[in-house]
Amino acid sequence: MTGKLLYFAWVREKIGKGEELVDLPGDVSDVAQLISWLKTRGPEYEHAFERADIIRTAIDQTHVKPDARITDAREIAFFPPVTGG
Amino acid sequence: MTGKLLYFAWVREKIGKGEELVDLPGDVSDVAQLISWLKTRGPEYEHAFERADIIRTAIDQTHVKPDARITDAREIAFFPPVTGG
Amino acid sequence: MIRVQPDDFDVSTEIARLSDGRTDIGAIVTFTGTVRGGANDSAGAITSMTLEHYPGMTEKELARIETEANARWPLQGTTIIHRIGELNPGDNIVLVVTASRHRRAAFEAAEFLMDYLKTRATFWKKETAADGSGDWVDARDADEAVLARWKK
Amino acid sequence: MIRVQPDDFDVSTEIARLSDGRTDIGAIVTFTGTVRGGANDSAGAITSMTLEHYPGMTEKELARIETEANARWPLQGTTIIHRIGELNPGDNIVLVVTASRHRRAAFEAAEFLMDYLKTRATFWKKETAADGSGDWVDARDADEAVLARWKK
Repeated sequence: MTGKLLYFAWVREKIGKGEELVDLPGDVSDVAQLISWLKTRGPEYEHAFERADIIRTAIDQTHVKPDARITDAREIAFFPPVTGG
Repeated sequence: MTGKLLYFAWVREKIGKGEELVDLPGDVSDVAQLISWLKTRGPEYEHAFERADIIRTAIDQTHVKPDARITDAREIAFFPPVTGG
Repeated sequence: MIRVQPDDFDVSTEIARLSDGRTDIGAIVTFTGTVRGGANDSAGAITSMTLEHYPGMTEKELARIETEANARWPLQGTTIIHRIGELNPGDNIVLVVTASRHRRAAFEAAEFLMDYLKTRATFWKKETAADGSGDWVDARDADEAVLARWKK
Repeated sequence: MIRVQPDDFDVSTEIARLSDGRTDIGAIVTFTGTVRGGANDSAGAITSMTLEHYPGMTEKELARIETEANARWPLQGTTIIHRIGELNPGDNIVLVVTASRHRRAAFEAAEFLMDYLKTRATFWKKETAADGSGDWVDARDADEAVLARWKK
């Protein structure tokens, strides 16, 4: 499966890009597994997801929890807790 | 003692004036007594103070209770519950 | 700042008066009260409203309420403007503006000012109905009841 | 109405957009959030702030929050405007406007919109200090905690 990933704020800065298309291994089926797999892709990912517990995830522009399934996702976004307003 | 009395809203309309100077009898020393005495001054006063329990009083531009002493008052105002805002 | 006036007010102008050139404000809340066409829930359509007040006492009472709000919350500024005289449906009646570093203080102070203004400030509304009859608006017990919230 | 834009807004203009020509509104509350010179309480003076967001999701999330407010309170209208891009101390960041027949609904809905916007809308602030260093603003746990108030 090919997935579209988006990164915002310091997650984006640490990874060094805002968006990418990746080929996901077949055994990656939820958000937590996706983060674990991303951390194996290089030191910039390891650094960005070091504090994985505070990183928020959205699937198809809706907030989700770490156990959310990603199988049918069109776009998956990772970002720090929001600070607008 | 001469007292300056002010009336507002429907109290004013029922009495037919907004302001008057009155000579107060010596035994009238608090707000409740003043209202009782005013009611003896004519049908318009009786009418205005018919619902004396809901009429509010201010002495020298400060809200007071019916047992407030009027002895040192410069001006005493009677009015319905306020409805601003 | 307290103003009692027949003239209308402009919300942006009053916000600017409190905040222009300052960088220590983070939150500004405004409350605007307007004349509804059927102002009392029970009454029919009204054509106009007349606001009477107690000159002198009104300003003192509003100043007391403003002082109390500033004692309760850390505020960078407050404004209360109340109109008097004849108003029509849709017209502005009252404006409260509060400025603070944080939103909670600005919101709470604005509600506090309105709650106390409604029950303490010496204004009275008379409505004129379509048939020309005039009626003094009755005070709402609910307005008195909400003050319990601030008694702490 | 939802808007995400780099441009500034004018509070009076946005109030007029909701209320002009209407006589069924009795209460209008506005909340304006502005950039403070020392935006984080712990940090020193800042010279500018950059607001990043998630285009598409931000608008959807704000629309969800607005729909929820309209389901909870009888509102005549709501507006949410949030700026993006580079802002300076004193600049406006966010505007919420709520219009209702009664003041309590307008106040509560405005606070609700701000509380949810602060914790759900996909905006991130980066502050630039006087020495040129940039820091992403940390989320405040207090913002998450206030949501408990609306869970009923």
